[in-house]
Amino acid sequence: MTTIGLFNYWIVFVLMMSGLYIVIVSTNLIKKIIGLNIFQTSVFILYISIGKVSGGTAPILVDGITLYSNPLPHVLILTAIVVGVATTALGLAIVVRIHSAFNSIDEEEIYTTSD
Amino acid sequence: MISAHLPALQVVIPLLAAPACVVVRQSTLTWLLALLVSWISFAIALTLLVQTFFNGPMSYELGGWAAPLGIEYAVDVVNAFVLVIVSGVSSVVLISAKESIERETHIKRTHLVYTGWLLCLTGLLGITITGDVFNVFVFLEIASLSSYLLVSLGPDRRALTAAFQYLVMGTIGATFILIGVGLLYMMTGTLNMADLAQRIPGVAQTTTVRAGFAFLVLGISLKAAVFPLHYWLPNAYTFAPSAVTAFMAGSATKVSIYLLLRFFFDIFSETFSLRTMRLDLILLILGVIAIFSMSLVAIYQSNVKRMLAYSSVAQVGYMVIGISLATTTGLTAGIVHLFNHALMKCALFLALGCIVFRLNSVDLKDLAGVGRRMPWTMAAFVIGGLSLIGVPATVGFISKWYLVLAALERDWWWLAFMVVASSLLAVIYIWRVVETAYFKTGPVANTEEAPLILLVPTWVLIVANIYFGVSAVDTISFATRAADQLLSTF
Amino acid sequence: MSVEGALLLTVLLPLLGAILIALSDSRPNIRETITLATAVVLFLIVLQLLGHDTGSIELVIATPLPQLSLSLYTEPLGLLFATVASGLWIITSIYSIGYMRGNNEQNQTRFYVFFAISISATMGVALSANLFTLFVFYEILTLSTYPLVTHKGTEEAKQGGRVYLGLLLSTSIGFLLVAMVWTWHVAGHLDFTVGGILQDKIDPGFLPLLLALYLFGIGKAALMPFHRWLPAAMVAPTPVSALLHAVAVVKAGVFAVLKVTVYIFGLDFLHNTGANKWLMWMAAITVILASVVALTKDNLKARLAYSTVSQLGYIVLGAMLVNSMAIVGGGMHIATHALGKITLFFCAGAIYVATHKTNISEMDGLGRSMPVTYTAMLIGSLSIIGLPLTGGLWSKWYLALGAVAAEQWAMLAVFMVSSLLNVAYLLIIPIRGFFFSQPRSGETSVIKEAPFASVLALSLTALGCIAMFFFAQPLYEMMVDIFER
Amino acid sequence: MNVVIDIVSAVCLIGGSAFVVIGGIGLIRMPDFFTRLHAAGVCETLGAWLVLLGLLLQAGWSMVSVKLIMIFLMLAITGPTATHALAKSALHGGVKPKHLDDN
Amino acid sequence: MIVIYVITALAIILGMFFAMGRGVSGPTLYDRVLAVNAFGGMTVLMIAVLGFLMSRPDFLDIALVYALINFIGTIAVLKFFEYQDLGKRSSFSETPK
Amino acid sequence: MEAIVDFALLAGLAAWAVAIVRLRSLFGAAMLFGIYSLHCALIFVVLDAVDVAFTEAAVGAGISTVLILGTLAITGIKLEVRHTRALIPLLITGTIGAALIYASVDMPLVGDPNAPANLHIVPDYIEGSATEIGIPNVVTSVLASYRGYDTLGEVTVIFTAGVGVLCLLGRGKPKRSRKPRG
Amino acid sequence: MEHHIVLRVVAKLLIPVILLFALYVQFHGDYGPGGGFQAGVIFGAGLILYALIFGLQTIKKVVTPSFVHYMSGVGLLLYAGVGVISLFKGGNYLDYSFLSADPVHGQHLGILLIELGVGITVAFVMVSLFYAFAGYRQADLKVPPDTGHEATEKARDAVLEREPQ
Repeated sequence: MTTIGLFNYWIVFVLMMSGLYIVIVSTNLIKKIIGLNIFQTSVFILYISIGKVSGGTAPILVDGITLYSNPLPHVLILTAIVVGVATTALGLAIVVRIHSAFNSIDEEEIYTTSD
Repeated sequence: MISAHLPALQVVIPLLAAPACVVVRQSTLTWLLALLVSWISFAIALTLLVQTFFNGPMSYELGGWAAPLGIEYAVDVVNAFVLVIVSGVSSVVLISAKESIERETHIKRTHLVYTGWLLCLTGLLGITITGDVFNVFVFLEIASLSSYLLVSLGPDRRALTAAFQYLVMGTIGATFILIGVGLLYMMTGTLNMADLAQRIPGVAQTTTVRAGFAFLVLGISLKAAVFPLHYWLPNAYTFAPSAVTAFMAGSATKVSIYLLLRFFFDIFSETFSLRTMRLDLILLILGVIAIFSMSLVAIYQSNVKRMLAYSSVAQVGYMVIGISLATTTGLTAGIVHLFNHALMKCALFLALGCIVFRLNSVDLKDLAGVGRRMPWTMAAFVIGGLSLIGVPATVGFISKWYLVLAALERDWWWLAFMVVASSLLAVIYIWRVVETAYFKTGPVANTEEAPLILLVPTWVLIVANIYFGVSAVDTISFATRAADQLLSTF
Repeated sequence: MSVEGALLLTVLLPLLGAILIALSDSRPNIRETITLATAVVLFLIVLQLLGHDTGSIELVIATPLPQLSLSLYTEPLGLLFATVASGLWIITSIYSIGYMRGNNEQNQTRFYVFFAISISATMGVALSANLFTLFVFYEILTLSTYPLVTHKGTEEAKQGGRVYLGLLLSTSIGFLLVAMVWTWHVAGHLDFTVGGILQDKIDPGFLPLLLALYLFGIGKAALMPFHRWLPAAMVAPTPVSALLHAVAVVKAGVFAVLKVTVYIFGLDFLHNTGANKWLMWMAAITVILASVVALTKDNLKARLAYSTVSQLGYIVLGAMLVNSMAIVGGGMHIATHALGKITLFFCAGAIYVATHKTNISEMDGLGRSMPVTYTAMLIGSLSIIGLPLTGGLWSKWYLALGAVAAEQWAMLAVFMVSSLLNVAYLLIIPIRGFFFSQPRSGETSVIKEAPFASVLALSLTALGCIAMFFFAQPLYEMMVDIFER
Repeated sequence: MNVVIDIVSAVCLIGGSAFVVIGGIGLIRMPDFFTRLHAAGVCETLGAWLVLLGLLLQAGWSMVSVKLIMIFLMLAITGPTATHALAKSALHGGVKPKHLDDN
Repeated sequence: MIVIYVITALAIILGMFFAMGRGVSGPTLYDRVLAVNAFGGMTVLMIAVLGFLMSRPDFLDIALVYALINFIGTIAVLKFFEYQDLGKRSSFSETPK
Repeated sequence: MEAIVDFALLAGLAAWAVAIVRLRSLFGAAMLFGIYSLHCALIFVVLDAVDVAFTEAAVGAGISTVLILGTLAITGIKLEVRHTRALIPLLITGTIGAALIYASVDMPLVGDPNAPANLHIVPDYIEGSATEIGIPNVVTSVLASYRGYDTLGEVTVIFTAGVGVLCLLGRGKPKRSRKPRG
Repeated sequence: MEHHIVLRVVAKLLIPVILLFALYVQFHGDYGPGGGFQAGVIFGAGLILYALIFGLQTIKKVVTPSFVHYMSGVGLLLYAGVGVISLFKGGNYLDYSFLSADPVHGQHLGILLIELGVGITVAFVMVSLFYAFAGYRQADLKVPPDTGHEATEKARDAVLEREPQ
């Protein structure tokens, strides 16, 4: 795996920035949520890449294997994934309510109608 | 035996009460339960504060695993002080929450509101007490999610957009914190705060740690609404139900400021975060801009709640200035302002809650003549406002005193004058309200005074405002101890 | 009664009175009885404090910060101020009962409540044992007089109130607070100490700056250019103007200036460093300029207001001369000016109640219809000018002696010139009242004296002005006492 | 024996992957929805089955092979069902098959 | 054998890119769903192959979950279409005939 | 050899992300997001994080997508996504991206067994899981025992989301008793 | 989906398998990938599939909304309760070693219980999320926009309170 070098991290940065870009640039609330998810997912890959050990395998103990990847980032990311889906669910629920209140899920439309 | 487990119980009791609320499902009962639990955690927080003040820091190993392996609760004067603020604010505000929330929102399942409230309390307490950076993230999310929910319950439909905006900004902030924690973990291999503090100096020169630090600061600043990352706060505070605004104003940003302190002074050393990264300068400039620009913006608001929200951003500026000075007095000023601002803003928002209860509006034009119809409410508002201005014999004065003192200790005259000058801007926006309420006549002729259950918590806080303004020796000694402890690295 | 108890009571009694007044809402007789009774009892308590000549006794109420307590003590200058204020409160109360009833004002209960609170704050200012306590009560005084200034609730009143509050709060928080924190920072405490607390602790180069912070910070002393609030507050009812000018507010300001000069800086220290020089000139300019402005005002109350600005300049100037004679003069001027000015305001109010006239040019010949009022006004004017047979002579005398002692001949000239200006703008009013002929107007209504309570009050103060001339000795001794302890 | 199994499974895997790629190309190139559906079917049936068979040969008799068979069953049941539902739904939703005489 | 696995894996990835092309270009909503469905099938295979490639084939449970989720996802989308286009207000609550 | 697969998968993922950024169809974005999550899970498998892959597949591709679809079902699907002006967002993301590239200069390489993160506490976990807890799946033992408190927090988070959604979207039974007029 | 006979048949076949598989993932989490969270999601997905194919009202008869809300609280209570029990047994919060005489056995027991708690909460929260989203159909209920004014708010409540038959 040493040949990978920092490639994983660079891809992570690309994903991170695409996600953030969607969040900022899109006026559609659902698209924003999708962007947030991509942003968070990139962080997951960052963590998992930290925990990768070349030549190691998944951290489930088996006789005969001594080199395992780092389980701690996995644990952290399990938690983070759950946090992510919780945020998504709540965000979408708010979007649904916004839709029924403003009859739109476009940020610019909402701000022009509500003022 | 029980005293050894207090740190765990501090968080676990509200955490247990939250699902219990869902099981109980009866509005009044859940409110009573929430109230009881909140007061219990307030009592625990006070006990912890006293214990840590006299016996030094406490540590609690959750799951019985020693620190770097497991998660540790580390209580010292700094976070015990914040625990007291958070649980105290929650306890007082909850008294009025029932009437206020049922009046303002149209939720049928009010028990879920109290569940959300308890979860928010759990999250805030959890962030404060923990000694593990990832645990901070988890509890931050509990607090954030429940506060998005609480904000979205506001009476106006714009509460929903405010909550969404808050959710997006808050999630970006939390993810930044997660990135920061990840980068630190990458370089040190640990998540425990004390362990991090030991291992960071070895890798402090790497670009990764510096970037991690930057991400953490950005993320926490977003949560703390440090200028210019305050974008979400005015909307969220304006449209949330009044009781929620009072709770959040008194606790949420305070906890984030605490985190900032913890990261600046304990995990990274003061020299790294303030001198090497030049944050002292950046924070100072941002703080000064914040106190002026946000106070000016507040002056031009027609909605009183929004006005106070902008004022909150300005007040965060004072705390940031205190931190950036990085002297004992400066930090004391920052920490004591944490407490004092919680007292005054919470009282002001509760007073606004009383007004909303009767008038269904906090627009300045609708407040005309309310001073005559609701004398107690407006009297509370005026005293709270005076505290915000920094009139002596109120808590606001104590904060200002220490901030000016800290500036003078560094011989920064200009800063001392800026601090006092900006507090004069508060005179203008508070007095706009006072004049409208007392000297204009409006269509509020048949309005009555707010019910007692709303007035009592407001006045409890107002009395606290005066009490801790007249006798600040205790708060100052706690804050000074906390500042000293933060400045002496592990 | 122990001295400590009496000290506490001076502050608490008016507050208690305020609460009782608030409770007796809509029963005017009870309300006014309480007001008067409180005033009288307070005066008696202060007199009792005066009697105790046991040196200074300190009473700590609270300790907000380490080395910073809220405490009261007895001290000659403060006792003098307390006596004047509490004594004049009785008279002002009598007068305001007449005035408020005569004018059928709104919100009378609120008026009396805040009046009592402001007296409480004044007592606090007078008896404060340190600068912090003084500051606290000073701010309470500002805030509690704000509703009095805006009493009428009109747009004009609100505007006046805004200027009043804005200037007083911004100077006190903007300058005085910084000056105080600075002092605390260098000296470690803020207790009033004979000889000052700053000696050898501060770089003399900074001293003029600190002194300026104090003098401009104490906005109630109305040193130009921060005097605008005083004319602006003229929109208030006359009893309030009396309270502002004679009893409480401006007197609290100059009192604070004297206290700071004597007990924080110390006269010798100031004298040796010469930090007082340019501020002395500021005060002199205020004296002359305000007198000139007063000449141009036709509105009686506005003229009196500028007169006050000018007279306050005397006291600040006295303080800036930094010798004991000038301080004694300044202290005495607090008392004599209080009596004189309150008489004038009472007269202005009485004229307003009787005729609803506010401009001097309309008052020609009124003296014949209202002889008592106009006689009192004559006496008051004489006292302010400083002519014999009135108390004003003595205070001006000592101020002038102070200027001589300091060898500031220019200042002596300032005193002389401004006294002449006083004659020009004050004495003209009774002269016009007595000797000019009343303009023929269509109305045939006969002008009579103001209600009895008002006339009684102004007669009492006018008599006080004369009494002060004959019994100035105790006053002088009290003041000299400051420097002999 | 091992070599034989290896060769057979390699052939299966390569063949399966060929079908997957071919299906993928079909997914891109086919002219309308229903023909594309057909192309996707190639991936899900032949491609998937061959790959799984190849792996099954490698796994031998173990828990792994049981799971592989489970996956096979799962794909065999869900794949066509999903395709069927999709086609029906599309037809309902107004997507018309493209006839030769249309162009 | 490893080489064969890698080749298979890469072939599947190639197939994925094709599916992705369809997913991006559409043109109808059904094409997108089809792309997802096809992609899901390929993912299942991919996981299975990866297990062997990394010589820990005992994690095939994941592949099973994928197949499952893929199916449920597709059904959900179809349900969604039915509801959207037919606009039946009780299409979620219709009792089976 | 695994590296090649990792390489190809990550490149694909980046392509997905860019496609989602550029796509104007909201429904298309939602679908692509489902695919994106599945793809992510594949990468987790390659990086040895089987538990995470399991979860990501179930959550990202399953629950999240279903929820987004459910929302779309309510708000309508034929939505085009509008974008605001791109200059400032590009500036922000560019700055943060630059910061991250700067951060990567000193990062340990991916898979380095001697990276600090893989040396400090982890050996204790792997050993402890076998001896102190007796469970072969180290992830489970860390998740449930060593850092069990985090997991409690995690469950609380999901519970919070449940409460929140219920509060926002749930409808109570009509309470006739509380509305005398109705 | 009343016309989809194929789907209904397949679903009837699949759903028990899915639920069984969920239980497998739940209790096999100690030895392989999986655990309470994944199991909960799969269990929830099984129920959601049922709801998708047989309709929301059908499943609400079996798994009532109030039961779902109740259980989502119970799971969390179970988790936190294990911690409290270990507290009472003399250990720190969540110290499973005290649950049984043998620490290793105690750990096993603790992990089993808390994973169960996680599974229950996650499964039922997932279902309740689905209920909330699928059940929220204001489009055909003609809800007046949520303007915050009291009058329209009442009308809105009136519409929203109407349960679909």
